[in-house]
Amino acid sequence: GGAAEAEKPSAGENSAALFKELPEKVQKSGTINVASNVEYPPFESFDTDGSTIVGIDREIADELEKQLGVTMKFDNIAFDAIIPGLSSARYDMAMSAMSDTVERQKAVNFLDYFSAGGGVMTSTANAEKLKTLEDLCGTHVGIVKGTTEDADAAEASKKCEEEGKKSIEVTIFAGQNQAVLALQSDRVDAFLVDSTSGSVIAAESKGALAMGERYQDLAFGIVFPKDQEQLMGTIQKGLEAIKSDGSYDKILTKYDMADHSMESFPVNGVKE
Amino acid sequence: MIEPMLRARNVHKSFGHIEVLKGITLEVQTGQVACLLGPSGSGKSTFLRCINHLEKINDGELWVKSERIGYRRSGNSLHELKENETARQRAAVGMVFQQFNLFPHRTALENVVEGPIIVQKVPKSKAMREGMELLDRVGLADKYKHYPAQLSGGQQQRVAIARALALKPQLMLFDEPTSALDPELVGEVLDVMTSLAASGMTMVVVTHEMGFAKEVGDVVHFMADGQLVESGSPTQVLENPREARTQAFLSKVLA
Amino acid sequence: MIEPMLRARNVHKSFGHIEVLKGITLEVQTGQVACLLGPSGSGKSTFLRCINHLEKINDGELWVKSERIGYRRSGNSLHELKENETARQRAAVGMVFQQFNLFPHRTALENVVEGPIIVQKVPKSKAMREGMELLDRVGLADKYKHYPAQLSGGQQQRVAIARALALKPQLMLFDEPTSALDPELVGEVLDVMTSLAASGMTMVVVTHEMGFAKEVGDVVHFMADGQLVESGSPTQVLENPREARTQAFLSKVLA
Amino acid sequence: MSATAVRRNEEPELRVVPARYVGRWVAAFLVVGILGMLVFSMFTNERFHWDVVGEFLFAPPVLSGLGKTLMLTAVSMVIGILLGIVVAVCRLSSNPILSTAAWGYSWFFRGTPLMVQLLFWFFLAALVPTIGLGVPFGPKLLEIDTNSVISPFTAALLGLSLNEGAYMGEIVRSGIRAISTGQTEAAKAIGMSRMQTMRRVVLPQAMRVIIPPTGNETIGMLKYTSLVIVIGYSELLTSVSIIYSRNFQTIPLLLVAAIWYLAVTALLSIGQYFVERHFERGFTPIKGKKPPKPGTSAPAGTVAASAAAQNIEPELEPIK
Amino acid sequence: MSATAVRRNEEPELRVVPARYVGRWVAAFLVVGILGMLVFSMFTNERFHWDVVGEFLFAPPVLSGLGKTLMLTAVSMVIGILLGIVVAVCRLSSNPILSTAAWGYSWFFRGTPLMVQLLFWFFLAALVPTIGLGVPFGPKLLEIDTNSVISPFTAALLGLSLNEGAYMGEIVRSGIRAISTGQTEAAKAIGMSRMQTMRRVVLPQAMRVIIPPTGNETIGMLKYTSLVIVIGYSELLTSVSIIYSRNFQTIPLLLVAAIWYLAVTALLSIGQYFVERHFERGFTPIKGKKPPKPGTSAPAGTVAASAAAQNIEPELEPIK
Ligand SMILES: Nc1ncnc2c1ncn2[C@@H]1O[C@H](COP(=O)(O)OP(=O)(O)OP(=O)(O)O)[C@@H](O)[C@H]1O
Ligand SMILES: Nc1ncnc2c1ncn2[C@@H]1O[C@H](COP(=O)(O)OP(=O)(O)OP(=O)(O)O)[C@@H](O)[C@H]1O
Ligand SMILES: [Mg+2]
Ligand SMILES: [Mg+2]
Repeated sequence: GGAAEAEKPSAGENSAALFKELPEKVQKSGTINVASNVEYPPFESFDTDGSTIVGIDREIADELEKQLGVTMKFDNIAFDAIIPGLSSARYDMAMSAMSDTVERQKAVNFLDYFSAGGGVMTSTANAEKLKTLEDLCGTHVGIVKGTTEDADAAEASKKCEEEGKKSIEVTIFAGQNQAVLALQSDRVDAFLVDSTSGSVIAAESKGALAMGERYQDLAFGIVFPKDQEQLMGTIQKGLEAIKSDGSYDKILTKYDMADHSMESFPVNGVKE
Repeated sequence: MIEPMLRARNVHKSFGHIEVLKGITLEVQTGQVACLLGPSGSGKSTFLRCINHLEKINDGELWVKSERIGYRRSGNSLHELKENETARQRAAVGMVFQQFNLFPHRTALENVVEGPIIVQKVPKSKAMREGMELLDRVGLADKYKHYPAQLSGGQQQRVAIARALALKPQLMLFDEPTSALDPELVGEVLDVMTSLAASGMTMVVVTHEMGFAKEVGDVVHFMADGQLVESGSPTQVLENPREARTQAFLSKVLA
Repeated sequence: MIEPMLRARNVHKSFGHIEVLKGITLEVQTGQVACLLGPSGSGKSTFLRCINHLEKINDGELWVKSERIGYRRSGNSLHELKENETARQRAAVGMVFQQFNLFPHRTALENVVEGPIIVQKVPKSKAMREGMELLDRVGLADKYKHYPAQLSGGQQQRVAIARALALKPQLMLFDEPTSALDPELVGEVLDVMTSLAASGMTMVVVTHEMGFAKEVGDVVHFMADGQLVESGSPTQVLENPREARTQAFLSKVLA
Repeated sequence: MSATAVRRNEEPELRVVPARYVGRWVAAFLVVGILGMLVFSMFTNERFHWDVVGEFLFAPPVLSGLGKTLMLTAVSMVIGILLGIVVAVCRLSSNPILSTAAWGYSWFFRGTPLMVQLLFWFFLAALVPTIGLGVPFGPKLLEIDTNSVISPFTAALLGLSLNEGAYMGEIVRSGIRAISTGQTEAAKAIGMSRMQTMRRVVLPQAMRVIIPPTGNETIGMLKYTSLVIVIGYSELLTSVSIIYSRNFQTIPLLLVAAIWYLAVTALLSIGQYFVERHFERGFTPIKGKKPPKPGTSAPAGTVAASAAAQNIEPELEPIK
Repeated sequence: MSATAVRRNEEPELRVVPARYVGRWVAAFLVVGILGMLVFSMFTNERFHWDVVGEFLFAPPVLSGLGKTLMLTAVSMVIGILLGIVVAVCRLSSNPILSTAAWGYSWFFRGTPLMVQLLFWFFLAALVPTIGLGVPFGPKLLEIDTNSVISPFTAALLGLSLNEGAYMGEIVRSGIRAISTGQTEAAKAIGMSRMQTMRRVVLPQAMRVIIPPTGNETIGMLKYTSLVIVIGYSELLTSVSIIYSRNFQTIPLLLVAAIWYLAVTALLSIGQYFVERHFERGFTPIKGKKPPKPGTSAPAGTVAASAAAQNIEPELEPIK
C-alpha cells in the first residue's frame, strides 16, 4: 500500500503527493539528510534504547515522509556542527528547534513551523517573585549557549539600568543540564529558557522548579542552506498538507503544545 | 691510641645472591695513604661506595672517625640515619668515581665550586677563587668554561679530582684516579696528592698502577674475590708478597 | 707497494675555534699494531673518532684500504657519502671507546652479538656461540647475563673489547683499552690482542701504558698538541726519543 | 702502626631501627584522612543517587559507548604513536625541509582545537566537494564525492590520530634527546644504519622516558574521544549525556562515566607499570634491598639474597 | 716499512659535494606541495568567508575570551607544574603511603573527565552545601556557604590545576628517571641533601626531557580551558561559539579561534625553543659544523671556526 511505499520509496514510480517536487538529487537518493542535536526534549531526544530518536520534530518528520515519499534521516550532531554540516552539503536541512532570528537569516533560511518564545524558570520558592523579565533586575540569570535568550537578557538588563535598578548578571552554560544544575544548586536565581522545553524540565523536576509564562512570540524554524530553495518550498507544502489533514495539530496536542501551533508556515517569518 | 680515620669491621655486601664483599676488616690511620689493589671485579669500587654509604652494607660496621656510617647507636639498638644526617657524614668524605660522574650541565669550574657553594655555603667569590686554583693545580685553568662533553677523558678525570678536593674533606676516596691519565699527568696528579697527604689528608686510593702505589702509598691492601688477602707496606706487599694469590697477581704485572 | 690499511694525510679537525688536530699525516700497514701515545688533550681520541667518521674532518684525507673515509671522488669532485655507505665503511672498522658506551639495556652477551646479528646478519646461534667464546677469552663467560650496570669498570671494558672484536673488523681502534684493567687483566687482554695481531688484524691503540706499547706495538706514534711529533719503533721512540717534547713526556713517566 | 690491627672488642647483638621520617608520615596520614573523609561523604551523600548509578552502570547504551571509546582510543593512539615516531625523526633530521615540515605539522595540529579539526575532516566536502587524484594544480584524473569517503568514524579517526601524532612527536623527540650521543656513536661504530640505531639502540632506551607521557596521552585520549560528538559519533560520555538530557539525572550519570573512566585508567596504569618494568631492565642495578642486620654477625646474604634473587637472574632477552 | 712514509702525490683542488638524499627531498617537496595546495585552496575558498573572519578577529568579546584563555592557561600550568613536581617526588619516595597517595592522585585526576571535575568543584554546593572546618567525622566548628567560596574562576582554576598536576606528575617522573644514578650518587658524594640534589642536579638535567611534553601540556591546556564553559566561564572558544550561535557564521568564527590558537601556539613553540636551548647547554658538544673544504688545502678552521665561535665561549653561568 501507500504507507509501505512511503517507507521504501523507489524512484520513478513514487506515488507520494509531493515526490515530484523534490529536487532531483533527493528523488534519486530517496532520503533527506536532517541534522539535529538530539538533546532537546520534547523536540528530539533518544528513546530509552539510546538509538531511536523520538519527539515532536521526529513525528512531524514522520508525517512529512508520507507526503514526500522519501525518508528523512536524522543524524545526531553537536550544535556547533550543524551550520558547517549544512554548508558542506552533508545535510540537506536541520530540524533542531532552532529559533528564527533576523541575524541568523543572513546565513541561512528558516521555515517557521512552531511558535515559541523564552520564559523564566525559577525554583518553586522563587516562582512568585520572579515571573517576568522586569522582575529579574539585580538577579543572577543562567542561559544556555547558542539560544536567543542571550539577547533578551542583555536587553532586559539594559532596561533595568535605565530604570535605575541593578543590572542582570548573566552566566552562559554549555547546555540545559548544567543550567538546571546551576539553578538547583542556587548558583543562579533564574534560567531563561524557551518555554516549551522549560515546561518539560519543570514537569520532570517533581515540583522543585517552576516555569513562568512566555514573554515573547517567536518561532522555531526548520533550517535550510541558502541554496536549498526548492527543497524548502516542497517541505513548506508538506507542512501545509499535514496542517490541513490535522496530523500536525494532533502531534502538538499529544505533547501538550497545542498553544504553540502555527496557522501558516512562512519563510523567515520573524522580522525583528 | 689515636682513633683511626677509617675502620671497617667484617663488612659484607651482596647484590642479589652474589656476595661481593665477604667480610672486609681494615683500618686507615689519619694522614695515611692506603692503596687498594686487586683484580677486576674483586669489590674495590664496591668497598669505596660502602664507605660513602652509596651502598648499604649487609653486615659488619664502618666507622669514619668516631661516627658509624649510616647508623647511630643508642642502647642496644642501631638507628638508621636520616637522609640529611647521611648527607652530613658524606660531606666529610670526598670521592672520585671510576666513571667521573661530572655534572654535564655545569662547566668545569661550576662542577668544582658546586659543593663548596651549595653544601658548605662558602661565599661565591671565595669558592670561585679556590676553584680556579684547584683547576690550575690539575692543569685545567684554561678549560674552566668548558662543559664535560667538551673535555677529553683525562681532562674530565682531573675535573672530578678537583671537584672532590674542593670540599676539603678529611678522607678522600679515589677510584682509579689516574686511569685516563697519561704518565706525565699521573705525575702531576701524584704531586697534588702527595701535597694533600703532607697536609694531613687521609686517602684511600684504588689503583692499578704499581708505581703509584709504591711512590705514594703508606699501606697497600690487596683484595681478591671480595676478601682482603694481604696488607702491609708497599715494599713488603709489592716486592715480597706473602700470599700465593698476591704473588700470582703480581707475577703477571708488566715491567 | 702493498696498500696500507690506514692512511691519513694532513688531517685537520677543529671544535669551534679550537684546533684539535693540526695536520696529522701517518700510515698504518696491514697487520701492524700502531700505538698512539701522548699527553691528555693532545687529540688522540679525536683522531680515532675521525678515522671512524664519528667526527667530520675539516681538512685533509683519511683512507682505510682503498676507500676514502666519508667521501667518494668522481672527477674533480668529492661526493660526501650517504649514511648507509658510511655505515658500511664503519662495519669494517672496530672501535673500543674510552668511555666504553655499552648498551645499558642489553646484557653482556647481547652487547657482543648485536653487531654480528643485526649488521652482519650472522645466524643467531652462530653469533651466540662466537659471542660466548669471545666473552670467555676476556674472562667474562660467567657474567654473560649481566647488564652493564651490574659489571665493574674493568668488566665493562672487557665487554666493550669483545663487542668490537665480534665484528671481525679489518682494522681495530682501541681508545685506552686497558685503562680500567688491573695489571693481571692487562696481560690477558694483551694476549687476546697479540693473537689478533698474529691473525693479521691491524690495530691502532691509544694507550698510556709504556709496557703495553713496548710489548705489542710495531710502531709508536707520539702526539702532542694536535700534531704528530715522532714516529718509530717502540724501542726507538720510548728509549731513544729524538724530539725534545717526547723526551720531556717520557722523563716524567713513573718507573 | 699496622693498619690491619683491628679492634676486636665483641659487641652485643644490636637491633636495627630503620629511619623514621615523622613529617612524611604525618603528611601521609593527612592525605589518607582527607581521602577517607571524601570517600565517606561521597558514599553517604544521597545527592549522588547511587541507585541511579547502579541502574545505568551496565546499561547497553553505556556499554556500547564504552566500547566505542576504547576502540577509538586504541586505534588512534596506535596511529598517533607511529606518526609521532616519524614526526620526531623528521624533526631531528638534518634535512631542513623535513625538519621544518615536521615542526609545521606539530605547530598546526597542536595549534588548532581538536573540535575544529574534527569538523574539518567531517565536513571536508564544504571545502573540497570532491577528492581528486591528479596532477597538482593541473587536471584531475579521478574524482570522488568526499562525503561518501569520509564516514563519521573515518573523520573521528583522522582527526584524533593526526592530532595525537603531533603531540606524540614531541614526546618521542624528548625521549630520543635523553639518550646520550655515546650510545648512537657506539651503534654507528658497529656499523648500524640510522634506522637500525633508532630501532635497536635509541628507541628501546628512550622508551623509559617516552612511556609515562604516552600513558598521559592515552588516558587523555580516552577523554578527548568525547569531542567526536561534534560529528555525531557517540562514545561513553556522549552516551551518558544522551541519557541525562532525557531524565535530568546528570550527577549520577556523570558518575557512571567517571567510574568507567577510572576503571579503564586503573587498568591502563597497571599495564603501564609492566611495560615500564620491561624497559627498565639493565637500568636499575640491583640494590642490596633491606640489609638483614648490619652490626650483627648473622650470616650475610640470606634474607636479602633470596629477596632479590628473582632479579639477579636476568632472562636472556631473545634477539629479535 | 716506515709508517710515516706518506704518499705525497699532489692532487688537484677537489670540489666537495654534500650527500644528496633524493628520497628525502622528494618527500620534502611532496609535503610542501600538498601544504601549498591546502593553503591555496583555503585562501581562495569563498566558504571560509574571510571577510567575516576579519570582522571578528579583533572583536572585543573574542579578545576578552583570549585574555581569559591565556590567564587560565598560565595560572593553571604554573600550579600544575609545581603540583607535578611534588607528585613525582612523592611517587619516587620510599615511603609507601606517600607513593601510593601520589599514585592514587594521578589515577583519580587523570581518570575522571575534566568536565566532571569542573562540574564537581563548581557545583560542590549541590553536594556539600557548606564547607565545614572541624574535627574529622566530629562536630563542625565553622561553616561557610560553599557557593560564596568557590567562584566560577576558582572552580575553573581548581579543576584545571588539580587535573594538570596529575599529568605533570607523570612527565616530571619520566624526566627524573632519565637521569643516571651516577649523577645522584655524585651529588650525594659531595654531601648534597635530597632536596639539593633534586634542585641542582636532577631537575636541571631532567628539564631537557621534561620540556617537550610540558609544551604539549601547555598547548593542550590552551584548548582544554574551553571545557570551563560547562561551569559558565567563557574563554576564547566559548566566546566565538556564542557569536556563531547568534549569527550562524560557524566556519569563519571557528577560523578566528583557530588563528588565535595557532598564533599563541607559535609563540609558545618559539619560547620553548629558547628554554630548550638553555637547558641543552653542555649536552650537545660543538660539532665542527660544515667543514669548509676537506680534501683541499685551504687554511683549516676559518669558516667553521667563525661559524661556531659564538658557541664555544659558554657563559659562566651564575651559581644561584
Ligand atoms: N649492581 C650490581 N648488581 C650485581 N652485581 C654487581 C653490581 N655492582 C657490582 N657487581 C658485581 O660486583 C663485583 C665487584 O664489583 P666492583 O665494581 O666492586 O669491582 P672492582 O674491584 O671495582 O673492579 P674494577 O677494577 O674492574 O673496577 C663485580 O663482579 C660486579 O659484577
Ligand atoms: N666537542 C668538543 N668541543 C670542544 N672541545 C673539544 C671537544 N671534544 C674534544 N675537545 C677538546 O679537544 C682536545 C683533544 O681531545 P681528545 O679527547 O682528542 O684528547 P685525548 O688526546 O684523547 O686526551 P685523553 O688522553 O685525556 O683522553 C681537548 O683539549 C678537548 O678539550
Ligand atoms: Mg671498580
Ligand atoms: Mg681520549
